[in-house]
Amino acid sequence: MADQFPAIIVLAPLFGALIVGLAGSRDHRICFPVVLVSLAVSLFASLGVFLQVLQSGPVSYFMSGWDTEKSVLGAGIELRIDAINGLVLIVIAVVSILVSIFSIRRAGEETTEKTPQFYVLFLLLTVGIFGMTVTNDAFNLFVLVEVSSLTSYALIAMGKARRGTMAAFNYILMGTVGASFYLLGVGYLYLKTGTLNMGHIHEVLTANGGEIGRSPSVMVAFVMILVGLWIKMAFFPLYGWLPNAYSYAPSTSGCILAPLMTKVSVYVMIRVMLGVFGWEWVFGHLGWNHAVVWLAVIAILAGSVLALAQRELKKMLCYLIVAEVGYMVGGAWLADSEGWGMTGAIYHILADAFMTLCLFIAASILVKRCKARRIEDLGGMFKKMPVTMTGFIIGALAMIGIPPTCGFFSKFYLIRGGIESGHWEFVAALILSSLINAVLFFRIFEIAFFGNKPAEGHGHEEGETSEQGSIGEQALSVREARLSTLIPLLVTAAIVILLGVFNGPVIAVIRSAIEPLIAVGG
Amino acid sequence: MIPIFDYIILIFMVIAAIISLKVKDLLSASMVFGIYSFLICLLWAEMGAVDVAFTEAAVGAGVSAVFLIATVYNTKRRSSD
Amino acid sequence: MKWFALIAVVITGSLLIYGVSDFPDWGDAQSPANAGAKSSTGEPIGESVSQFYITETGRLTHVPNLVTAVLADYRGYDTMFETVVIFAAGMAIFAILRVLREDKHTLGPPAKDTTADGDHGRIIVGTTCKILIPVIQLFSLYVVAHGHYSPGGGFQGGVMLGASFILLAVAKDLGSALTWFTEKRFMTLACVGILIYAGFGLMAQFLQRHFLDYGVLHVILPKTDEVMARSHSMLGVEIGVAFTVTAIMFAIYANLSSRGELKRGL
Amino acid sequence: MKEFFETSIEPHFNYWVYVILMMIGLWAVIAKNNLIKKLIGMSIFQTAIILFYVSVGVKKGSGIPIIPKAKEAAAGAGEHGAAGAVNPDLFANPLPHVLMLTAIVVGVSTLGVALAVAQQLFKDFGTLEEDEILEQIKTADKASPDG
Repeated sequence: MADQFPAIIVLAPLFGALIVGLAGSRDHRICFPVVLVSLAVSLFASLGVFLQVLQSGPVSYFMSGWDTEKSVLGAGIELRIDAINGLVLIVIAVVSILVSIFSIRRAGEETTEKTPQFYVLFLLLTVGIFGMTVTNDAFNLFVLVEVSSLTSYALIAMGKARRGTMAAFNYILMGTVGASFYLLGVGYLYLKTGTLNMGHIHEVLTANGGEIGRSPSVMVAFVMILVGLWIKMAFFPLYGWLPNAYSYAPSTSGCILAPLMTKVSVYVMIRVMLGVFGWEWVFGHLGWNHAVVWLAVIAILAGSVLALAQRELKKMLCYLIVAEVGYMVGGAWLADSEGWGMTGAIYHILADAFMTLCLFIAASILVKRCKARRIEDLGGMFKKMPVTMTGFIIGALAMIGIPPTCGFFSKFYLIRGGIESGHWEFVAALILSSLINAVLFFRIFEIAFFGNKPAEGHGHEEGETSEQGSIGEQALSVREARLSTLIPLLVTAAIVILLGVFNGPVIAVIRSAIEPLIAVGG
Repeated sequence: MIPIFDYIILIFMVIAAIISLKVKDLLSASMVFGIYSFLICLLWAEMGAVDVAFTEAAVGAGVSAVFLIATVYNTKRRSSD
Repeated sequence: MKWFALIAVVITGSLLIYGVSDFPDWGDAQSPANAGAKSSTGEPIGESVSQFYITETGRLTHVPNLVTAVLADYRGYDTMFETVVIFAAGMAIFAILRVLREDKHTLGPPAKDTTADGDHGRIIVGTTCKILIPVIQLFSLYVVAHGHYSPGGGFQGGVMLGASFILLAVAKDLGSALTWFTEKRFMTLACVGILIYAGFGLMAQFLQRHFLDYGVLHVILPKTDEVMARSHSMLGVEIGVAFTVTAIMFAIYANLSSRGELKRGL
Repeated sequence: MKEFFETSIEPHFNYWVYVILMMIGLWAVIAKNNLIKKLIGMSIFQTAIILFYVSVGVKKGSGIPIIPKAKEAAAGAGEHGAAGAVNPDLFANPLPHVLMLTAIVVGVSTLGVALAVAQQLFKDFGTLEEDEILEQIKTADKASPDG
């Protein structure tokens, strides 16, 4: 049983999706229990496999049984779990369970009669994301990227907002181009190495002093893969699809996509960098770290400034995601000799998933309950929805980087990496972005604490909103959100704090997994 | 594996691709796209990738073209570019 | 936008051509992709996957068509997710486009469309289709079943089978195709297809092997050894693939041609 | 000229054409205004990649990847040692073919979903021209920023 865990992680949601697809349309009530059970099985298997990894090192699982004894390496598809993706798997499972609880009533309201299809797509999305994280085969990764992308296109386009549909169309075009670039990069690698197994590619590229690794087409392959993944993760110049897609999507779709899709893409990038090309090749042979870190600096600043310019709550959060992606990419490319930047980036993947989830759940509740799309509509929310706002504050504090939350520690390690590698511009961008986030969120807090709900149909300019208007009748009727949405919010908020308080063991696990990868490069 | 044959198909493919993007009538564009798919399918059969050619003939030239035509039928036939 | 597009295209294109410059020659049987990577001194680094497939497949699976063997066995996990992609596409299109109304008798026969010369056209087209469709369906079943020995397999056969229903819908009308291939049926069929595929994998897991390790199924399948169990299971999963592909191809067409109303198509 | 053709174009002719096709597709995806045209461009873009992969797997003088009498060949291999029964140079490389079967199917799935979204857009906006859609969104934005 225990040796089947890697497969079970991916298969449990797949079977869940099939059961929902078969039985869901007859009785909508069957959907949610099936979703919860299948995701719980995944979580259980992820935890189990993570413990195995902690005890005895990375776990390999050969699909169809074509292991190295029966066949050559790369003939079958290998799943490989080390400490890092073990952590990512647990995060994915926890986030998707929380979102599924959040969606109990929401999904029914937002998708009317298509609830079973929503849950099928939801589970297939988690299948894709789990699969992307565990697979050790470059082409299999492409297929799973497509599984997750196709489902996310649909989840975004399901909404009733017509701008969401347009955003989904743009996302389809950009996502397909990105995935195709990735596929092309894999093709170039295959042409040079004759294999698709990531470990085997790494072996071939580094063999004999890395002579194959030095050829131009391997460089082109790396660029193609990188650009493809950057499109998927919405890194700075290629972020165009993200803000509209996530902010006009149905709230349940936004809550599952925003925390997971970009983060898993960042993880995949790190895996490709370290596991396929290797530390030495990426930072030693290629030596583009300065250019990429500068790009990340621009991404962070642009994301923060654009977030500051937004008047809609969800769009603001979406631009913050763009900035956060800048943190992670920049951290991964800092290339300090101790790997602190990489540690920070990986820790930030975990932290940011929960931070984003926390903020998105809170924002969805606010948007739904008081029709407050815009920031200035949040007046007086603390009195009306204290619990929701508490969750929002915790998420916001983590985003700013206030100590007990995990956001502080990830920034701490990123800054440490920046200092050790001498990338002061990155350190400055991080601090500046934290300041902008502080301005951003304290503006919201101010409105929510002291402001009143402005009168309906009244146009305002920014800044003067909090003073004017009186409590309308509609605003009075706003009450606290229902329990099924509050529980995931509070659990997420608790995780945000706990992950910060207990950052030591997590960092230790990440360090132990990274150190050999750095040592291999020299 | 006849090089000249190969070259001719490849050149026709480029031409078909350009035409299908240049034609203003979307129905014709879909048809030319079907022709493009058939040419590429021919090329693959010629390169020894019979399974890929088979799939492309069924999927690319058959079903995709039908999907495109179904959509064009349900929306607008003229395009501004 | 046009200038931006031109710049992007030129940069990407020149990058790709830069990569092309050091490719091995087209058709080189000794290129790394075909014969495994070699160092500059000519000694191989690791073993060639491609050569392993060509030389060992006959011994390990008894399947002459290498593509089928690699597709359904060595890389069966990939193929399962490829089927899942199709399934997801079907579900996605349902979620996006399908119009669900209160009056649910959407499957009734729609009004006949009789334009001036429509009737004559319909007679010729209808008769041709009447003759063609059974042949297409028979041939597609042959393609599915004969995938071990000739080009073809679950996908090709499934697409053709789906296309035969599409042909019926185009030639007569969507309603008559939907009367017996109803929405409930094709959605169920799509799920069942993947269940068959994943079920084969799961059976191997229950028998203490890895997912999709068909060899162990000789315990269940009558009169087979490990090798033939692989061969037979491949046929099984191909049938599963064919189910899903047939159902979803028709589902996509039905939704696209009727704007999600499933009333009358083109 | 002839020499240039033989040394640098001819051995890589397929690869050159794949780059050209891919750039045509990419250009259409970015620059075309009509959404259906964009999707046709996207499909061309994907087929270009498939062309690249299939070209990688070609061996001059080889046949299709079907081994007649696989059983007998395998039995022969058993008798005469593992090597020698099947000469890999005589059969095309099956792996790229398998990968591209997957890519084709993924391509048609994406096309289907994209067309569905396009139809939905047509329902919402009454047009499939990108600039007109963006114009409508802009005017809607001015009318009510929340919409």
